[in-house]
Amino acid sequence: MNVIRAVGRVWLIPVTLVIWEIATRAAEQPFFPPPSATLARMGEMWLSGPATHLLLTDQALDDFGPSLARLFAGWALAAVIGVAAGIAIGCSPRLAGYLDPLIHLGRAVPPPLLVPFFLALLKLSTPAQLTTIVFGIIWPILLNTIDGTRTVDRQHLETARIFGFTTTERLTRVIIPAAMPKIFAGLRLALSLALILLIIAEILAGSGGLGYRLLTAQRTYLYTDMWGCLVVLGLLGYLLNSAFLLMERRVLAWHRNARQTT
Amino acid sequence: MLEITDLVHSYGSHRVLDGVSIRAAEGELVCVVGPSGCGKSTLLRSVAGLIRPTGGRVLIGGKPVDRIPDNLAVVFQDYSRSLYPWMTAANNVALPLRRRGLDRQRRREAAMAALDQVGLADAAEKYPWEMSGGMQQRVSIARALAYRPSLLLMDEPFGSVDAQTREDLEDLVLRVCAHHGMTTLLITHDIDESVYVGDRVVVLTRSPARVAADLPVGLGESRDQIATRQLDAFVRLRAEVGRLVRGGSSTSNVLEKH
Amino acid sequence: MLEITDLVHSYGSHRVLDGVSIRAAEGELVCVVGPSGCGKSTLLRSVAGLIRPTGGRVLIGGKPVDRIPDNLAVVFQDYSRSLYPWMTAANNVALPLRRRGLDRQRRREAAMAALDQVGLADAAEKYPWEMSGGMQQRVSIARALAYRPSLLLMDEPFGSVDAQTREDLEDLVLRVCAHHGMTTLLITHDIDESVYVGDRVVVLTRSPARVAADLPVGLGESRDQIATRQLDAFVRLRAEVGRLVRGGSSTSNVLEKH
Amino acid sequence: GNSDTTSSSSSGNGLEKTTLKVGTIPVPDSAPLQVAIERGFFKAEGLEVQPEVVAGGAVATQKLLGGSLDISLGAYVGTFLAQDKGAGKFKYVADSYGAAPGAFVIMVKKDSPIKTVADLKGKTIAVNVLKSVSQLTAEVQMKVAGVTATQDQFVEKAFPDMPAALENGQVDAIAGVEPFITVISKAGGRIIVDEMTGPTENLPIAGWFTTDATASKYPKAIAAFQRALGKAQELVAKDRKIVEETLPKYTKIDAATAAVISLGSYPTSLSESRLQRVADLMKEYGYIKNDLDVKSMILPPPAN
Amino acid sequence: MKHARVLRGVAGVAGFLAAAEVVGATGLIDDRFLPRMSAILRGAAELLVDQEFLVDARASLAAWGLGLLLTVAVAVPAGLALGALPPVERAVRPLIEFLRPIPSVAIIPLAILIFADNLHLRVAVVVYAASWPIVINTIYALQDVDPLAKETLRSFGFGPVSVLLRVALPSAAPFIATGIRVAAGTAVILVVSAELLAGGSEGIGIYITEAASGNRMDLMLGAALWAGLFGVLSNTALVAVERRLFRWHDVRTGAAR
Ligand SMILES: Nc1ncnc2c1ncn2[C@@H]1O[C@H](COP(=O)(O)OP(=O)(O)OP(=O)(O)O)[C@@H](O)[C@H]1O
Ligand SMILES: Nc1ncnc2c1ncn2[C@@H]1O[C@H](COP(=O)(O)OP(=O)(O)OP(=O)(O)O)[C@@H](O)[C@H]1O
Ligand SMILES: [Mg+2]
Ligand SMILES: [Mg+2]
Repeated sequence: MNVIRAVGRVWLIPVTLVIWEIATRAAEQPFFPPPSATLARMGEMWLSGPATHLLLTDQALDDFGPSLARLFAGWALAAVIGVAAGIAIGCSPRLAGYLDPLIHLGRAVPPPLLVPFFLALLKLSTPAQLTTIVFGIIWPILLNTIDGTRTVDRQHLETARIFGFTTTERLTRVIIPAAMPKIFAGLRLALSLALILLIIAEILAGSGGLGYRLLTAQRTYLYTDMWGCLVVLGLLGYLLNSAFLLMERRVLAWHRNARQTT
Repeated sequence: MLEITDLVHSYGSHRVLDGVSIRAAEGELVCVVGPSGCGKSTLLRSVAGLIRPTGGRVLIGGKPVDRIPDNLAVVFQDYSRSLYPWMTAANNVALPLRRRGLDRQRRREAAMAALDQVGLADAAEKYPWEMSGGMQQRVSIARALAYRPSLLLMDEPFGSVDAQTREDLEDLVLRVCAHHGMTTLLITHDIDESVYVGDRVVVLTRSPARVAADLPVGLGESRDQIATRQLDAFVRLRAEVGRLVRGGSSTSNVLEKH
Repeated sequence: MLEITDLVHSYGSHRVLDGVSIRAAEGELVCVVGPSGCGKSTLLRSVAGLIRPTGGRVLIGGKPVDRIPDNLAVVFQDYSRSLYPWMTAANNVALPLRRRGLDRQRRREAAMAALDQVGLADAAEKYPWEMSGGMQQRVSIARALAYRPSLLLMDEPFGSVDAQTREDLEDLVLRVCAHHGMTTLLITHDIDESVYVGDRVVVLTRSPARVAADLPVGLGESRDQIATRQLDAFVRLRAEVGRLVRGGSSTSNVLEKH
Repeated sequence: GNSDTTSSSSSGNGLEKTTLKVGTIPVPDSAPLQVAIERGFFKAEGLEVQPEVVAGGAVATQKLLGGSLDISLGAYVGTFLAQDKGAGKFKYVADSYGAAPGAFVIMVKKDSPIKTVADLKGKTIAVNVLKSVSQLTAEVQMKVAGVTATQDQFVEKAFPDMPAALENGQVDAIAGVEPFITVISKAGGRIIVDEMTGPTENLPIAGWFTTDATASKYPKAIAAFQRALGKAQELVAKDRKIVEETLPKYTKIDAATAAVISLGSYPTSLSESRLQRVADLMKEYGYIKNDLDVKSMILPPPAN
Repeated sequence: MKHARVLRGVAGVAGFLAAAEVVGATGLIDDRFLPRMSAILRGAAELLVDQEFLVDARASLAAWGLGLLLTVAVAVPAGLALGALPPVERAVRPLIEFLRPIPSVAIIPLAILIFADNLHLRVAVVVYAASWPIVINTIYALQDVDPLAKETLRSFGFGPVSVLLRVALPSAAPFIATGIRVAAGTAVILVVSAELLAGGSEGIGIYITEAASGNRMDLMLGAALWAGLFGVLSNTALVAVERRLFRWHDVRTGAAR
């Protein structure tokens, strides 16, 4: 039973890989190396290190360590700011009135064009990179939180008002739990976006990290290296997402149960 | 304590309340009956400050209701939407008690006691979606009673429970309201219930609602499910209310449209 | 037509139905009464094929229920959640009629007729959130009746309407069911109602539910709100059911646990 | 002018393709193309040239391979790199731009402790594209000054971001071109070295290139392109004024700036030996592993 | 009411612009390297009469509109399918989660090889990247549909597809719409990014590339401002549509738009 479940979850991966392998071998396009070559190159780049480092090469540590730290910092920051601001805006139509156009202005400006601003304002590159990440990923969190906050069941809110809940109680006991599923959708979107923005930020900052590696691979036409970076990104995305879903399952247990049919 | 004067409310151009006046003294339990869709819930929402009526006045303790009054509890008609699905029954009941300045332990005790009173001692740790309709309704009654408001508004609070439970709950509400001197407005469709529970019964007309009759019950203080219901006065009053609800005019003429 | 045999259902380890057997002949109207939280809604959901019971069997027209049976209509206890807020009352009623292969015009006519029958001719273009609780409940009754199912399941369908409307609706259901030969399972908390409406009354015990009694009503075909309720047989049966619901054992002993 | 009259006569000369999509970069390098379009040289050959902006050489190679461009401007360093790595097979059909004094320089900010090229050791240097001619020549200059450049001291920054990055201390030096040299100079920035001196003097920078496949498929159209562009190239090479007039039309460099900025040279022939210098430098500095046969990458203009 | 909203919005934007100007004026940002807000605004105004920019803007708009339409057409059904069929969602999830974090800088070179036409390329990039918010929001919205609403229709004998289209989709629609609004913003960014990265003959991104070559920061950021304004307008339009379609949703909730 469990085996069947597990197979049901992963069968698509080998199938895709095999098709991709066949297609790329047939096409012989240098830009599309076969996955086998990509994997071999990845092993060389990142997994041929000493056993003491879990086989990770120095390069792997260089590439992933700072990147992951930036990623989590950026995502966490965006989550805190996005959820807080989203709730504030969702609760106050007045505040929403002031900020709405700014928000939609901000989220339609391509982040790379704003980087000069961040750089000019923040000088140091790590805060500037974090700002880039936060600025790039905060929008789904913000908009989903606003939506979630605005659309709490009216009777839930009325009950809270009747019993004279304080603002904090209203927030923590009613609005946040009710908006949680939507907030989580935003956080999940933002997690993958964070990876993307991390790459962009690293490219723009021109320092180390996976993004920098991707860029140099592109600049030197090392397509296998580039694909290796993409695969790592994809794997990271998958892992982060799986961890996220695990957390979500815990936090939203009530919700899943309340919404179960049969 | 509660003075509703000439209350008028329209949803858009659709007039729902057309000059309703009801008075409730401190500690009085007033039942409101009336045809479905006549505007009872609208009346209750106006008193609770949840909607701003188009016209007329609601005073609570002499003060006009311009926001949600203090010390108020409401049992909504749509009870299932007023419980928080992310909290157990006990927590749903305990949450408002923070207002009462009780610590966690005391809140929990009070919640358990209230749940016990409505016969849900076993279900304290259940979530709303693990409960039957009647159980959810009882949780919301327990929440209101545990809160010990000075003004209690109930919108068909016993609609989803069986006859036995209903009687128990009627007696419970009578007891708790009397003991704590709560002023209560109770909307019901059950004519027997209105006469059994109420100090006064207000009958509303078909939409747009006006007060068809405001009848004092006057069956004395103590009530008993069997004995009271067999009293002549009870049977007569019940018939009278029944006739009024069906659209006839009052024979007793007492207090109508004061 | 409907055969429920030894139905058992547990939510997790919590046993709710403990071997319930109910039979309903073609065109029969069976009322189910029982304490709040005993498992009536669970029973209804099993018959509707919405949950897969832990044990026992439900046969409809001789066929086991393994998915939602054809030609079924349900009035849910939580009627407000079962109406679609993005549709007017008329559209809510008309929607299921698509299954009947009616064209738009005919659907609309059937919906209007059904709404008229439940006294909502004026509210056809209202959205559910523009209607009172009782009105919403009536829309969902209208929807079920307009569908003309061969099996009709109703879970406390008249809980939110006033006495007069309730009586009208009882008579409506009796008329429509008889006219179209619908087999009906009606869950109610009103003991009078169960005796007045039912061909048989099934009383369930406190949780876990078993059948405490299965009483044939036998008041003849025609019912009248005033006359029937004054019949001796009615009063006796009502008292009997009342006693059973309160937990006593049956005196008549007829048909109990067949 | 008279181009209209000639166009009809030559349109029937059997071109395989009369519309060419040509990638350009809005920099002085592509001035001749603009001139050729404006003066109707292409039309005279029966060609319609549709210019398309590309962000850089890497994109140009992709677009050539993907078929959305027929010919593109491309820096030699980038294209040689692509060819060496097997990304595709390319052919240059015309030279476009070469180094000239003052057009490619390394700059630092006013109060920078960096005084000479040797001081650049271990310092971060911004280049517009990694592994580009800027970086290559910077490495060459550093080697001349006796220090070795490392890969990680180069970071990629778009030209417009360079002035701020330099000022903020994100980078210690930048390898710039006009008009950014002027901007930085105005802010007090200093030029450390002209990248195009010594071993890199007069180094070819960019030319027009296509893929082998396109070149063999449309030989006549390419030849026509070469002829038309060649005419413009000759004009431009002789008269800087023409460039100054043309620049504001396809870039956002205004006339005033155009008049003062340092420009490169516009070579009129595609010289194998000159290009070989680029390939050799790339080999020397490890950009490419193999000896590159530059000859095979050149499609000389028809002797006309 | 509506006027008050517009006024507040204008006040908010004005406040921001003023603050940005002050930051420039006080020298917190060196205006030699970054133009002041007033200069950017002047640049933005200049663009309005710049025929070339108007052509570019129209091209970007077309790519955006087409891209967003196609995105909705692809992502909503995909989200519905994934949300309605958990086993399929589980099977596809690794692939989706693998693809989601691939950045546009990597996607665009790929797309260049596949799509020769610049419009197709931009549309494809938009569809790829802007689909995710719609897909994810649709999946979450479907999880949030009241089971009783679905059971009601099922009990009347409607099949899963009918239930999906007649109950689940309308219930989920408001949150899907929010996803579409997120996607609309993402799409603006992607159109411009694709133009910046892949080039082309017309588009706001092309204009920015050209402006960059002349170090016209004011024009670059002015163009970016127009892209942003474009986001504001599209959002306003979408909200107006939502308000009409989802009145039923707003009255049931505390929504005060
Ligand atoms: N989803 C669920 N998960 C766990 N327990 C449940 C669930 N649904 C119902 N129950 C439990 O099953 C029992 C029977 O519930 P059911 O809704 O069938 O009662 P009922 O007879 O319809 O009551 P009422 O008259 O109050 O509506 C209750 O004790 C309830 O707590
Ligand atoms: N939000 C609303 N918008 C428009 N009309 C409404 C709204 N709410 C209620 N109404 C209308 O107002 C009238 C009174 O509704 P109300 O809910 O007060 O009735 P009620 O007396 O509580 O009925 P019931 O006994 O059925 O609950 C009804 O006709 C209803 O259609
Ligand atoms: Mg009501
Ligand atoms: Mg029930």
